[in-house]
Amino acid sequence: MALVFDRPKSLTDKKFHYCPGCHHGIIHRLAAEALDELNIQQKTVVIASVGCSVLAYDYFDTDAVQAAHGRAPAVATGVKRASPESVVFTYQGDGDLASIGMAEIVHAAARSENITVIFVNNAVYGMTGGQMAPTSLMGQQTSTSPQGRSAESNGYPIRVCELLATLDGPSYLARVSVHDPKHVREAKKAILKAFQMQIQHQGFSLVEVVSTCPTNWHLTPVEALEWLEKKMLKQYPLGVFKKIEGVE
Amino acid sequence: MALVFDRPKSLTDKKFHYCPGCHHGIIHRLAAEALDELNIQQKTVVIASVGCSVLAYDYFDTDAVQAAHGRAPAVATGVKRASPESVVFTYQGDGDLASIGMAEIVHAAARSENITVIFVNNAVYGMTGGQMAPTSLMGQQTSTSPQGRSAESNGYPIRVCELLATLDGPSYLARVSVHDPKHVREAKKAILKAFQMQIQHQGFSLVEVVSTCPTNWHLTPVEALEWLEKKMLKQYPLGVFKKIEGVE
Amino acid sequence: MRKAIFREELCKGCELCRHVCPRGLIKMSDGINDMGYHPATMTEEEKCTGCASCALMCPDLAIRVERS
Amino acid sequence: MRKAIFREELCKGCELCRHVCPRGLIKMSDGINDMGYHPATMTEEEKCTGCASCALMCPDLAIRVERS
Amino acid sequence: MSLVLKKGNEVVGEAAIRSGCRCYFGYPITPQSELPEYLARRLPQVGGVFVQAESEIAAINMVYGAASTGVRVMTSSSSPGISLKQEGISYIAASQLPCVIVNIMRGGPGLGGIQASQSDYFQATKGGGHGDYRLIVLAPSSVQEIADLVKEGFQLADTYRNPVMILGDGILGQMMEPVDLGSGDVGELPDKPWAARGKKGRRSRNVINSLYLDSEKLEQLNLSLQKKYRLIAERETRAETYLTEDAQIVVAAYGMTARICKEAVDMVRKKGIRAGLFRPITLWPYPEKELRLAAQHSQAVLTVEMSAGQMVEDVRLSLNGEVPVEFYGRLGSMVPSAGEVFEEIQRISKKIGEVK
Amino acid sequence: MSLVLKKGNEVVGEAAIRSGCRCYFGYPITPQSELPEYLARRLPQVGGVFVQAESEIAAINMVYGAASTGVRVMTSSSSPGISLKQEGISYIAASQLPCVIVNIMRGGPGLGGIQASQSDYFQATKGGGHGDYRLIVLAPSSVQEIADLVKEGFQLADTYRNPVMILGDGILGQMMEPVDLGSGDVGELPDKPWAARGKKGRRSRNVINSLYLDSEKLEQLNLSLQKKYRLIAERETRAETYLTEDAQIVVAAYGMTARICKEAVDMVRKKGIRAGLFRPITLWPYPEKELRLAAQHSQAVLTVEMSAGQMVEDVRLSLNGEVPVEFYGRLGSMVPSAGEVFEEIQRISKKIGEVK
Amino acid sequence: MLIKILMAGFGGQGIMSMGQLLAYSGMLEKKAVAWIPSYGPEMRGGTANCSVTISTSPINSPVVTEPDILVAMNRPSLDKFEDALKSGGKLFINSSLINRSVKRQDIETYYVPANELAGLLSESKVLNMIMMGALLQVAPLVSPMSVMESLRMMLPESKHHLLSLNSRALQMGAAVFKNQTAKENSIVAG
Amino acid sequence: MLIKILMAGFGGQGIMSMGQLLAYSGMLEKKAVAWIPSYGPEMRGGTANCSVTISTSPINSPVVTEPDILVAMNRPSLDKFEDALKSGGKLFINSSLINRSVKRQDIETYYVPANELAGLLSESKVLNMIMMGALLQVAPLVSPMSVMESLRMMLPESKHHLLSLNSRALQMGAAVFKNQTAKENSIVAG
Ligand SMILES: Cc1ncc(C[n+]2csc(CCOP(=O)(O)OP(=O)(O)O)c2C)c(N)n1
Ligand SMILES: Cc1ncc(C[n+]2csc(CCOP(=O)(O)OP(=O)(O)O)c2C)c(N)n1
Ligand code: SF4
Ligand code: SF4
Ligand code: SF4
Ligand code: SF4
Ligand code: SF4
Ligand code: SF4
Ligand SMILES: [Mg+2]
Ligand SMILES: [Mg+2]
Repeated sequence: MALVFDRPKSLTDKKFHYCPGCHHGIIHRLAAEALDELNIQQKTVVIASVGCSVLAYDYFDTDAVQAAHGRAPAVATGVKRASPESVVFTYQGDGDLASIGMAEIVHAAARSENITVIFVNNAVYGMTGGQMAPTSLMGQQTSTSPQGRSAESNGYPIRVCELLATLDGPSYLARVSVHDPKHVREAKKAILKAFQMQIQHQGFSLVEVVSTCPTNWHLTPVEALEWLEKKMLKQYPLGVFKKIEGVE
Repeated sequence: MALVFDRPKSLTDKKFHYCPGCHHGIIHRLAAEALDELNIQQKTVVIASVGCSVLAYDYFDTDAVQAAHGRAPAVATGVKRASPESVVFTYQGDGDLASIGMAEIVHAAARSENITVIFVNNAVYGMTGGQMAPTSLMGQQTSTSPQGRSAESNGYPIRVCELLATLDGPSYLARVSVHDPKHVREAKKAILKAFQMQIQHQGFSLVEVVSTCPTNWHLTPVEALEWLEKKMLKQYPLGVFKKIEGVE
Repeated sequence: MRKAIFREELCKGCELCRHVCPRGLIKMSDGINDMGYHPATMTEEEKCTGCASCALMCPDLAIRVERS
Repeated sequence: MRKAIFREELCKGCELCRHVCPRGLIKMSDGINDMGYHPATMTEEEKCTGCASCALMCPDLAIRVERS
Repeated sequence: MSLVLKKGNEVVGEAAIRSGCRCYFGYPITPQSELPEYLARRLPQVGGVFVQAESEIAAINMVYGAASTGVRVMTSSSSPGISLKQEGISYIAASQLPCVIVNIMRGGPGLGGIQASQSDYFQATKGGGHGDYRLIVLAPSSVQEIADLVKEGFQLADTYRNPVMILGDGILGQMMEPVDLGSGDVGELPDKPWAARGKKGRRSRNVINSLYLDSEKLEQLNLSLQKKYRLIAERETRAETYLTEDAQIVVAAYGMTARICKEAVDMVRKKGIRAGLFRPITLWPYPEKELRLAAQHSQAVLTVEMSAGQMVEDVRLSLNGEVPVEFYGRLGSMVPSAGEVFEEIQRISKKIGEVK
Repeated sequence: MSLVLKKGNEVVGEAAIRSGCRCYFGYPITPQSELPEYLARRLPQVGGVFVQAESEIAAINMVYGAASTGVRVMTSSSSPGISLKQEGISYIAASQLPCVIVNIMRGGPGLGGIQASQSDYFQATKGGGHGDYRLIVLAPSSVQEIADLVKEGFQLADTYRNPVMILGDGILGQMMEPVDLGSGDVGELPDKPWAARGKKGRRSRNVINSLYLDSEKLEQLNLSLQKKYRLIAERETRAETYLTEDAQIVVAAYGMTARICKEAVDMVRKKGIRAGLFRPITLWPYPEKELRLAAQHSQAVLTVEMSAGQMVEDVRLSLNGEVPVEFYGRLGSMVPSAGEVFEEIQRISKKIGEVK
Repeated sequence: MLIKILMAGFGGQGIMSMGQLLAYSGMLEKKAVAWIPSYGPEMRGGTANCSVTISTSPINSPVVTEPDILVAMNRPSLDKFEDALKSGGKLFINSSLINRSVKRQDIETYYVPANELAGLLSESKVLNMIMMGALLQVAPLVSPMSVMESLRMMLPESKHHLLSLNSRALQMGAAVFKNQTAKENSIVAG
Repeated sequence: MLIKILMAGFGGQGIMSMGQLLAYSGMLEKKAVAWIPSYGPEMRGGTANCSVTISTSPINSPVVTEPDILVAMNRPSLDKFEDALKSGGKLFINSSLINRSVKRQDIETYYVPANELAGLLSESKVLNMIMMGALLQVAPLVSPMSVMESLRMMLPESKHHLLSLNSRALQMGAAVFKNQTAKENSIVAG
């Protein structure tokens, strides 16, 4: 009997605290698989951010640094500059990365910091109980947009990959999703690619994973998949937004 | 005898403290002329930011609020939301807007705040003595990039208009320059347009003015014009980057 | 032979695996596990192709896939 | 008749006006104003077309343009 | 009087609305997120402005902007978020803008935890930001007092053109108690001729600013701030005392901790120990005179905090060595129980006895 | 000993390099910009890392990241910029990371001015950020002492795994004095087995973290922090005294102000007034014992600051009512002159005489 | 009279609203009341608990460390809080989900098969009202009438059709202990 | 001996480096020295000034409020600082740019036509060295040799060809007051 699918080594045994059906678990696994496959677990430092995934430092079987809300790219910069031989990645939610941390992500990308960012876009603030995120969709009801997000009071959702693609710094920018097995496989490839970029000293790489938050979307996990596919992917089309030449 | 060109009414009598040949003076004048022509001086609030133009509150003959470094768009949001009938514009440098204030400008734009931003990009921190700005050109020597800006340590310059153009919020985004009379005239038109957008409740408008800082470029004012034209405009092409439809 | 093995103690009953199994082999137990969820189980093990679709979607790593 | 009028007390001697005058009418004084700068002045007033290029470029609003 | 049962956080929001506050800028953080959520629903109903800012920094600067126009405005956060607001708070204080800032404290330092704490006392009262400024700091200890102090806070802010901080803790924010919210009729709000909304024909410009490149002018600003602070310190101290008249031991505590201590005082009184409670309601200005009065016949003051000992410095400064000051604190997010305080008072009581 | 003439700001940078600091993250602000500018030139020469961060917030979080890997790292700013760092400082303290943070103070509050001031004392010593934490705060009063204290600062930071703040002012940062920078031979830097650089075969993971959702664990963290702080307070106080042995009046002042006061002390001594100077070098831990000793025979302590009175609270707390404490301060960015302090001492001397 | 009650169970069992309802009822009866939720890291599918204080005089500390009454709706809650209950205190147990008996001897225990009873009404959402009925029957902190009045005020108009169902649940819970002493019941339900 | 000097003028007149040079020279002579620039809002084309303290014993306060010596390189500087000079102090005036005479009677004034003299060397950049020469002739704070030594150390190698020019400027400045008493000179130059 051989295991063809099992827990990656780069995860600890710790049970995830995430809600049933939450995509954070899938994305953790994909990142850990990438560390396994690239054989970099022993030199990786994960930068956990503030959001539902704050306990990422308990889940990845690597060294870890927990960063203040939004500042993971700055913390990663500090770690990577001080210890260039380490593989450094941040794991950030959309509130963390696209709201409070907008300056840090733009500047880490512009500086072409040689780090990898896993960006989990679930269109809501999960951890604090479902407030509006900068990525919440137009019309989306959240606890701070009870009438639905409106242009007048809340403005428009931000597309992070498109925004960062205007910079010269990033080496690789891709948006993926994990709402079905096929997309999970593609997401995995993108995450692998992003780490490879770092290993090859190509500078900043980021994978945005469009994800569900069943709890704060007030949907069952399966309904959430459908909402993601129908609504989220319209606002956040999947694809590669930047890939520097000469690297394969 | 009729004056065909004179000091606009929306400027106070105060002499500018700017260095000889500094473009801040020209840009102040253009903004003031726009207030005159649109007859909005009496309801305008200028948000002065931290940079050489911090004393803008002394120069515009309007009500004024001095904002913390980088936070002018947030301050403007507060003013405009609390007093929607006011015309609100920020006047910000590139250190202010594109470095420390990156999150605030992106979010004011994404929210489509009905404000106008005059963004003076002189590729350097003027006020503090010529440090590198996020907009400094590759190879540019500054007091904090003494060997010239390099990709490895400093990363790449940020193009603000292009970056903001990825958002749905802005109504008008244009990059202009004031390095010769023809461009001064065009810059004036763009600034007028930006204010008109606000008056017509179209939401966020921004005019980026590519400008000189002779002092910190270590050039004479006339040499600075040439450097601007030859070097700056390559990195920062002039043009309109966004204009929402149906408004003329 | 390949098959998916469900570790009920890790399952949160989210049904994502059930949703994606191309052969519809997965159902939710009536019983409750320690965490208070109805865990997923396999109905007809022999029909399982070991395609691992279920495992790929499981957020809680509750599914292993073996090949003999 | 149109002409540009230079207010020497405001001038910082940056020479931008001189640089852009299409007719090359502007030169810098030898004297020094209160701020310590050599202010710009007009050489041949009568040749001035009042095009205002100089005024458009003057950062210190030291130039007025009149028409009679 | 009509009572409703409401969460402390929501009461902050409702009391603000009933104080004429029509602008709120904030960013979610536990344990105060019910407050922005409440206002996201309520403010649009009264024609007000609710903006979820991109960060706490943006929020405080939006407050600065809105306050510049003369409206009543509020923001709220919890410990780490309040740290981020320090530059903005210093600007608001320097520019003499009225506003209300709410800190529903949680355990620190760092990311800490999300349970209640009182470890931001220094930050609130001594100035976590740069420069010589002061916030008026109000510390409610019940949901009713939240309602009252939010209203008072807006008044004080306008009266003195000074930012006011409501310093609560996670328990206060989360708990429900019956509360009388009052009519919401605040009458006419004070005129603010200094507000920057556009000149509208005024001859002089209204400029909101804190930059004074000339040191002498900056000293002038500071002197006038200090003068104002002295005035506030004279006029606006508030404190509650309980059984201090004959107290040998005075327990000093604020907010939720004070209520726990009150229970402990009742417990020791039953044992014949003459203890009393001093509860400052204004943490700045600190009710020094009131404390000296309360402790005048006492032989010891026990300060109890959910912190490593912060207010205890103000207690010591107030008493200036005249009465020995002891401290009992629980750290992180632990809440002292009445039983623990009871033990402490007993211990001190014995000590005093021995000394005699 | 070889002397060079150097600006205080530059000496901070050079002393850091000679202390083994190879990482600097900062953001320009007057009056300390010469420091990042100096390091932008110097660090690459020694294979170090200089990054101009996008903001003070990014800078302090880069410091947090770099310190997590165990390297010696520094950031610097001036007042408003330091306010922005408060959340990050609280994280660093909570995670027990060693680093050096430099504040070259300028006048506040708000944007204030760019001239020297001492009005961030509270922020530095009591904690401008949230939660119960402490910085070790060192206050040099000469360019030579800058060099010495920067080196000592890096040592203390590593010894106690605690952030150290160098608290200077705009004059100190800008002035040039002869300075002996030492060899720069720091020997081997301490091993940091807790550093997060990748597991590299280690069984256990190194995690830099300050989140403790369980209140009991958060209390444990805090208890161990407090234990460390007590240890530091016992061991690491530093102060200079001048003519205090027979002093009737002790002047307490730190940094640049202390030097002005020293001149004033000399002036009044010439008039026969027995005055002395107490200059704390560590502002936290405050040299309480040293002050009590210095003031034991005195009849008054005069605290002088470039502020509205901040350190004076620590002076009062140290003396606990045993000696009357007076205060003289200049505000904004005004610098008290020796003559002014001379007058103050004379005034107090008369008062004391009268009292007798 | 000052009574402190701790209520604990799974998220979804209506613990929080049960506590609020009790506090609200107390308020209607002009008593002093306080309700404190436990909010925490366990919010995701973990335990939910809250405390209620009801008093005829003003409440000093609303913090509940040693409750007079503990309501344990599931096994983990019992495990966690059993020891905290005051000696002589009352413990209400949802015996449908808790299959162990109580360790302590110095307390009064009341077993309520709440899930089963809710099953009888074919409505699992009234679990909490059944428990409330049982609680108030044994410890008459507030009158059931006040509870129904409170519920009417707390529910939006659109949900008022649920009032009668809840009323029945309340009665059903109360019925468990009608005409029974505590000890008897504990034998019956145990 | 403790001497406090204030130097003030326009930006570009080399005030800052004149002060630094003086401090450096003092250091070479094993004296205690301190140099403090005035940095300020006026940096854009405004006045530039700095203070230098030189002492044979350690310096307490390096802050200069009442200088013993004032060097005024332009009119605004004289206007601003004349009153601050200590009674009995020495005032050095760049008489090329300052056309008013001094108000105070309780000080010694020395007029130096620095711009004119620099003109003789056809090099306006040595203005400051001329002033320095004059200053040291009257007030021998440090030796001219130390100044030249300092200059050598402060200038990068590539600029060492300028040393002799500076040396001549120093001498030229000194010459103004050679064989003259202060009073005489003030009449001559005034
Ligand atoms: C400075 C600061 N502000 C706010 C918070 C509160 N907070 C914690 S998580 C979070 C939002 C997380 O949302 P997101 O990044 O989208 O992650 P998710 O939980 O959705 O995965 C916020 C606002 C905090 N801890 N620190
Ligand atoms: C919080 C904070 N950080 C830093 C500064 C110092 N500072 C003042 S202006 C400035 C840069 C200004 O550059 P820019 O915005 O490009 O304007 P410019 O002077 O070039 O017009 C900086 C860093 C400050 N005042 N406040
Ligand atoms: S709240 Fe949302 S993002 Fe957070 S764990 Fe639950 S489902 Fe996942
Ligand atoms: S420093 Fe540069 S930007 Fe500032 S006033 Fe001078 S020329 Fe203008
Ligand atoms: S491995 Fe494939 S076939 Fe087997 S249970 Fe899973 S999804 Fe179904
Ligand atoms: S996907 Fe995993 S957790 Fe979800 S039901 Fe299936 S086995 Fe259980
Ligand atoms: S108005 Fe035209 S022609 Fe006349 S001086 Fe100016 S630029 Fe020359
Ligand atoms: S452009 Fe204006 S300031 Fe410049 S030289 Fe001409 S007149 Fe003078
Ligand atoms: Mg999210
Ligand atoms: Mg600039």
